[in-house]
Amino acid sequence: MTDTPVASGPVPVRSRIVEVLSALMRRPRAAFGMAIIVIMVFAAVFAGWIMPHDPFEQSFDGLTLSGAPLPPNRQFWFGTDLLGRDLFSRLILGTRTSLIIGVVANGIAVIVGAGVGITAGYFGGWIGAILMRFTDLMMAFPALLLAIVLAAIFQPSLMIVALVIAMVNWVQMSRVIYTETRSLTERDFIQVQRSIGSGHVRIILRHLLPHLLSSIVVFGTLGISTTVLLEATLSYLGVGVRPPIPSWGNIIFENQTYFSTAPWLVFLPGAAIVLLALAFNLVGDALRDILDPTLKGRH
Amino acid sequence: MASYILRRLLQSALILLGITLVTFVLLYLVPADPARQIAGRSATAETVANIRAQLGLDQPFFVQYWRYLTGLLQGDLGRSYLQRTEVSELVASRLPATLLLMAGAIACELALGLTIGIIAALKRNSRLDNGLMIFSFISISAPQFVVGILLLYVFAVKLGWFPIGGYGTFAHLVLPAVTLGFLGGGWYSRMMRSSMIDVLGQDFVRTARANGLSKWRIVLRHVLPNAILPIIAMIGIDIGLFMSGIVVVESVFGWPGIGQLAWQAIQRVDIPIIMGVTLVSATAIVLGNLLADLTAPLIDPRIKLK
Amino acid sequence: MNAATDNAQGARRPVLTVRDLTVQVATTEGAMTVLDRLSFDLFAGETLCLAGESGSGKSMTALSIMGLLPKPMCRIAGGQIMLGDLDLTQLDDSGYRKIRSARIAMIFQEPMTSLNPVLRIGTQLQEVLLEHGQCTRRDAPQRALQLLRDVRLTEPERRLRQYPHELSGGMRQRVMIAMALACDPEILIADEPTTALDVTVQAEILDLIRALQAEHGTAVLMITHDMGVVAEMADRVIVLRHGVVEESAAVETLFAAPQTAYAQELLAAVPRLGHAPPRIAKPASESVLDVRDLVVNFDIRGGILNRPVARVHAVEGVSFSVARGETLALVGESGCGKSTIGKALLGLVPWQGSIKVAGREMSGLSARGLNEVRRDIQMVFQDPGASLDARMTVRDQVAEPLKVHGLSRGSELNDRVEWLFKRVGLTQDQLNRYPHEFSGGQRQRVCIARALALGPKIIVADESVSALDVSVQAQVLDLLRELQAEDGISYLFVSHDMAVIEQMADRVAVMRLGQIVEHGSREQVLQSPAHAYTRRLLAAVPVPDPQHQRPPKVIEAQDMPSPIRPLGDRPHRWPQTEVAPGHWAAMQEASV
Amino acid sequence: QSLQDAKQGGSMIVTYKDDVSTLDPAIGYDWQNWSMIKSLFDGLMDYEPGTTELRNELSESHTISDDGKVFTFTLRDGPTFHNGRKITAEDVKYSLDRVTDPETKSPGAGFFAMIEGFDAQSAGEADGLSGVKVLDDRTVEITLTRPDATFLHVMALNFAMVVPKEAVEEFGDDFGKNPVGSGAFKLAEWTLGQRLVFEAYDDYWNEGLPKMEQITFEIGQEPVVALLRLQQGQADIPGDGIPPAQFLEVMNDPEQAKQVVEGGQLHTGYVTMNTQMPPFDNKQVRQAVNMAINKDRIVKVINGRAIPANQPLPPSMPGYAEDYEGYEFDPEKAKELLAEAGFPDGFETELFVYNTDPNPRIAQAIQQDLKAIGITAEIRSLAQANVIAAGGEKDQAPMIWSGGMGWIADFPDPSNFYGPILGCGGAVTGGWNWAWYCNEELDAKAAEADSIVDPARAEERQQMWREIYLQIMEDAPWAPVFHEQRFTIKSDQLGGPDEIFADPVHIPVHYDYVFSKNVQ
Ligand SMILES: Nc1ncnc2c1ncn2[C@@H]1O[C@H](COP(=O)(O)OP(=O)(O)OP(=O)(O)O)[C@@H](O)[C@H]1O
Ligand SMILES: Nc1ncnc2c1ncn2[C@@H]1O[C@H](COP(=O)(O)OP(=O)(O)OP(=O)(O)O)[C@@H](O)[C@H]1O
Ligand SMILES: [Mg+2]
Ligand SMILES: [Mg+2]
Repeated sequence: MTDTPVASGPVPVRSRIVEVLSALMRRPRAAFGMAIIVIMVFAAVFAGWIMPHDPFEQSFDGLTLSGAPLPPNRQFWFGTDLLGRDLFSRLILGTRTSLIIGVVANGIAVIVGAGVGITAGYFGGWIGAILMRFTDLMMAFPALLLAIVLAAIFQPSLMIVALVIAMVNWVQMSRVIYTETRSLTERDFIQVQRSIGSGHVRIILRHLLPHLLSSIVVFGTLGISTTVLLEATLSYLGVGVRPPIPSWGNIIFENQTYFSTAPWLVFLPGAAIVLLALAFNLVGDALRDILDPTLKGRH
Repeated sequence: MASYILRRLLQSALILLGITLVTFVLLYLVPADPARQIAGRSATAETVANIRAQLGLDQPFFVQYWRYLTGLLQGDLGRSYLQRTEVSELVASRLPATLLLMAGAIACELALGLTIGIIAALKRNSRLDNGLMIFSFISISAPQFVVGILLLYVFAVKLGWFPIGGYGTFAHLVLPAVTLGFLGGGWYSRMMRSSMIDVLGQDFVRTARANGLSKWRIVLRHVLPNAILPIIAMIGIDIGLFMSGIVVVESVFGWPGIGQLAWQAIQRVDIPIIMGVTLVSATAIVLGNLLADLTAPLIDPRIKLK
Repeated sequence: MNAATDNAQGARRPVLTVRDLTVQVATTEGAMTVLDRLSFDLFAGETLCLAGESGSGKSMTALSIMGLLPKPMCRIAGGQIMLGDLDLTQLDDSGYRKIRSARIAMIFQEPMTSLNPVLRIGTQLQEVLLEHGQCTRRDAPQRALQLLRDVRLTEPERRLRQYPHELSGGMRQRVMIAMALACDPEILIADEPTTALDVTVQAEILDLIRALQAEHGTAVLMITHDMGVVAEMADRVIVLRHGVVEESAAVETLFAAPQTAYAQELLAAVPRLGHAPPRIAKPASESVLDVRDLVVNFDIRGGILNRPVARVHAVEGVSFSVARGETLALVGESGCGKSTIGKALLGLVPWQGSIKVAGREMSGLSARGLNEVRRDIQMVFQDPGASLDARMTVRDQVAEPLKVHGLSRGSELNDRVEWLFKRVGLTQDQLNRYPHEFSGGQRQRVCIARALALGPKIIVADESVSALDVSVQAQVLDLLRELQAEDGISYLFVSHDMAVIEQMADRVAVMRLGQIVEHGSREQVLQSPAHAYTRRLLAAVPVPDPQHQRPPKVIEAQDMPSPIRPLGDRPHRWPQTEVAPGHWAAMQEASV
Repeated sequence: QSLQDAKQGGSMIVTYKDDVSTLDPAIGYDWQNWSMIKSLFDGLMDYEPGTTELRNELSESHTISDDGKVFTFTLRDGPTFHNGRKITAEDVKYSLDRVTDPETKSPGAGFFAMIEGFDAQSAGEADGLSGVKVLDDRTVEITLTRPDATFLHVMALNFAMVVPKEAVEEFGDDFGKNPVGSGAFKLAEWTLGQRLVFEAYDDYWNEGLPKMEQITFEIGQEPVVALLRLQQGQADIPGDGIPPAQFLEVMNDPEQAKQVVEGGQLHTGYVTMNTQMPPFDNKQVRQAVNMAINKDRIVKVINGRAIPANQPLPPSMPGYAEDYEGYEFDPEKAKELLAEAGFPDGFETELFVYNTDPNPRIAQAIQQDLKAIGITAEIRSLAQANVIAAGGEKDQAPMIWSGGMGWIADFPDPSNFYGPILGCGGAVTGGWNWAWYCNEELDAKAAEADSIVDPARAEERQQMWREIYLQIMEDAPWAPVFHEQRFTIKSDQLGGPDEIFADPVHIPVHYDYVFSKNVQ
């Protein structure tokens, strides 16, 4: 065999994270996604410095004489909203809310969903049965009603809306992961781990999770868009952020009927959501490719 | 099989019981007094108290709940507080439209989602795949209202191919179904793509190729049925989603579905309607999941119903 | 010797000519050549065997011919594959489609996964017929039925309507053969068609291929590492090693006088039944494993309350013990419960009875206690592909047990893993690869390395050398014996290869339907089998000698007697009689 | 084309987003079914079309006793129910008994509190209102416990409309879905959630009415789409009006603007300040809020669909104080007032608002105005039921923007803006007086004003009401913001005087009088 071994000898033990990160950066698509995420996080953290206008200022020259919002122009790059506020500044500030919802809350939902699904699928038996029936229950759970109750009982806040989203959005994920885990658990390589004496946590994290990554990426990134939009509905019912605090979702929601007369109010925040979801998807896909060696070299 | 269904139905009944309880608790907690809404502005405190007593709202929680349950067992969903109509009648009048739209929407979702998903998986990492990915994310992120009105404007108003909203004929169904299909298709296409890629790497696909089968035959007959299982689970979930109503699309197209009823009821805290709608949609979710679980073995004979 | 071979000696044109075939695979370290300027001819009606060690590129050759190299990792870097006047390397996909199955057909290594699980057998067969215009849609069912009859499946009508998972491995392999023969191809490529099957089934399948070949005059390219199979099937043999041809000769010549050193080594390593060196009887020592009355049942649930309605009696009252440094071999047909015993020993399936490992009773142990015990008993699983995690490098997987038990870390861990790799005959540079980058046999070695990691007192080796070529097999067997000699490891050795068993075992237990039907020392069981089933098993063993050929006797594939029984209907336990001191057998069993 | 000569016939389509809840006159109480019921049923009294002037309807005439406590109505001879039966005095009594019967759970029962025997009736202790007597087939006598100038208005309310006993008993709780009245139209079809069809009642007593042969109400469509359908000629009136998003577009297009009728409304949008909750228990704070709100800008934000308000009463309401200037927009002065009140740095509070467009937007504009004088108001945007519930609690909602739930008068009388929303009676838990404002002196004065029944003293009564409202403005429990204007868009085929399309009590149009140009 004319094998051409390049690096024989002990491989230096590099930090896995650094390795994955650098692998990510080597892929242009993933790097692009990372860049978008970094920019958005930057915008969220340093919004105060970046915003060209006060996002709450209902500026006098922000509306036409008859009260119509202004299209994008030199003063207001992304135009103004129905109260004459600068849309660009509001979008930047809205990044905070939307990242917290789309990334943190959705992330929690993903973790909970995956957690419940894996636990139910891996342990099976009565634990699995109880968890899955609970999932069914949550699936049929009237989320909007919950929102109304919470809205009336608690002071509205981002925390609560994030909580509601995390509470209701894990269900689909959990069901899909459950089915996959069920079949993975039957497979020999998991049995081997048990025979070696690996603990449940180790088996789940090190051996099951990598195989579930592709579903998790799909659901996680799709969840970004849905949760960001869901936040708007919940805020509308009074649980979420309060006006005048902007979020991408509620900018769209407030203005959607105006999309023919003031399209920038709908399409620009919409584009922001698509971009965010896309960025995570690019990174997620790349991550899966990196962690899934069977796909290596297939691109 | 029959016993499996029976067992699942029994479990479902328990879940439904759980749902009614949770919903009832939530409604109990909502700080909005239905009696006051019924009584109107001109009513005195006594009148309100009187109404409360008539509706049994002054009873302790469990008495109210028990009453509701016994009514339910006799098929009585109660009467709407504000519309004063039998909830069963209200729900029944909207059920056909909801079911029809659901069927249409799922058909569109599948058509769109499967097509895109399959093409994207076959051409993965190509430029086409990238384009389709962006399309999927746009479709998922698009506000229903905007998509609905745009379609309506182009295909109904400008081109005149379809009526401007309404309910009745097949032509009425097309646009709302396509709107929903556009939105759900994005989900399905991403899921389909990923499960197709998994299946494409399996041994029997190699066998099929070794047997000289044509590409499309391999994709449609061999890969698709193996890849579609997660989608089927998704349809089960979707059924529930649709049953609890698609308010925006319904109101854009003037579609008399359950969503508008539910939304109005939630806004007005019309408890009997909320309970009724929740119950119906919960039933649909439970049945949808059951249906998905029953379909799975038809597609993959290895799956045994246990 | 059949007639076809005689023709092959004449000046007939070969049906397939491979010239200078070079195949490369992409790895993280760059392109790696796995087939280097391979050339051979295949003549009509003959059987050409590709033999050679695991990972030598046998499967790659087959896949290159079929145009099925996994793209884009592997590519043909040079050379020609001529089918008649047609250069297959130049074909595009649609061109290939007309060739595949119609002119060249292939049977794959794994019958378990090579059939589409969601389509009926009949559908999959008819599809091939129709695709290549072999018959009209009307005639298709009839033709499919005929094909199943040709491969001697019982109840072919019923099989047509069944799904792959409803058939046993042997039956599936027959279906694969039927499918391959559907279009009467000129060439049939069979890649290890019997590795996954037990000896009796293996014999059936081999006989079948020979019979069909005689009927149709097909040229067969057979890939195997089992020299017994080679001797039985081949007209000519090509020995591959590291992607290059070591030796190419007629089968008699090769076996009689191998030219190259490697071929000589290979043939010398072939275990031959009855030729095993006598094992020194060890002094009776304390038993490491003591199993009493082991029962493993799997409930089949159903009904409204999901109560058990029937039971699979996978293991039914099995007792045996293994002493320190001793090897007990378990043989038996597929599905008789061998693997299940192994899983029970590791606590992977619920069981009843008593299992003592190194004197400690396993039943009623806590999870922590169980893990303690598991350091003393380890298992090498039957299917090396499935028992490795596809998302982890093999280094990590071999290190896993050490990490789990906190036995070593850092550079010590690295050293230990490298040492283990060396011991099972793998190289350093393979450490950081993923399982799919290995050949079947290499994977099996990884699994053995993993089992050795904890330094257990006893290893359950479930068909652990079945996928290894003889030379590596010999190495691994040597390794196992060495470990035994050095550390006093005991083995519960599950295998269907009687020759291997003869080499390894001190004692042999023969299983059938979850029970042990015969049990005694190696010599007692192999040389004077008392049970009819044992005798049948021995008769099916292929003999690595081209001069010795069993008369072809095509047996129909049958349903096995089922271990599934209604609740409360316990299987009858066959009483054992001691036919000789220490040699027990179940005597009066009718259904053998 | 004058109304009198207009020929009968033709049909029209009206669209609505929300479901029609009920057509039972004793129960229906939203602006959507209010005018539908008016066309299906008749009462003893009504208003001249397009105006707020009372006139006799089913009654031919009425007399009022000198003490203002006994009203005697003489019924017309002729009117029949849609089932063909002639209307008698018994029906009038039955209808009033029914609406006040606690079993009926009518939201309008309280309007009849002045009738003798109401208390016993509403407590469920009587068999009917003792104050309503049938003198003969065509004469009803109604006795009040106190003289009440608004009584004739009350008799013009839907709640006082006459229903046939036999039909009510036949349909029971479902009468609201199977209404049988004596109005110009009868219900021909009701497909739940989809459409209602009204057909002209051929035997309608008022000759020449209704003009339309048929009206179809199509339910469930978004206003934006309704407008599209109107533009395509598939609908005649979008019942929910011109959607805010399209308003400017429509008004800037001369073709479409031509089809729009503008009219006043008996509406006031205001911010309530909870006078029981600090710091709004301080009058100066409330006055400061009144000065801080830039009403002109808010009107601009809603595209000029309203006129700024400076007092509770709308301009077209009798008693409106034309010369009252109100609090002028003056943030500086507002700040001073706040400082005087002890809040130089402002304070934090909450502003509750109903969550439908444009209310949250208006709330945000108010929020910004308050911010300018140092008041930080968090907006709580909630479902209607939740806002109402919060307003009814003594210590829940410091401020509420009334939009969407605000007061559209039940009848055109100044007293209608007082009772439940500003009087002491409403300042109870679960009440509608969200400012929790209770001024007993004013309550007494209101009672006195309402006891003036003599038409000759109407001017005096109006003067008293004017004083009441000016005193309220002085105490400033509310900050009135604007009076909404109505903009009704109609299709070309509809004819009739503009007043019909901006009728103060029939929203969106007076269905009985609209005619179709197609059949002329
Ligand atoms: N995807 C891959 N990446 C890297 N190396 C690979 C890959 N696939 C196969 N190989 C290597 O190619 C060589 C030939 O593999 P092949 O499967 O042909 O072996 P084989 O002769 O069939 O062995 P066995 O008898 O064990 O099946 C092996 O050394 C294997 O490690
Ligand atoms: N989890 C399970 N549930 C139900 N039945 C099972 C399960 N595992 C194994 N069996 C059944 O138990 C019997 C014994 O299986 P086992 O795998 O032990 O056979 P084996 O002797 O190892 O066969 P082979 O040589 O094919 O590996 C078979 O009939 C099998 O179908
Ligand atoms: Mg191979
Ligand atoms: Mg086995």
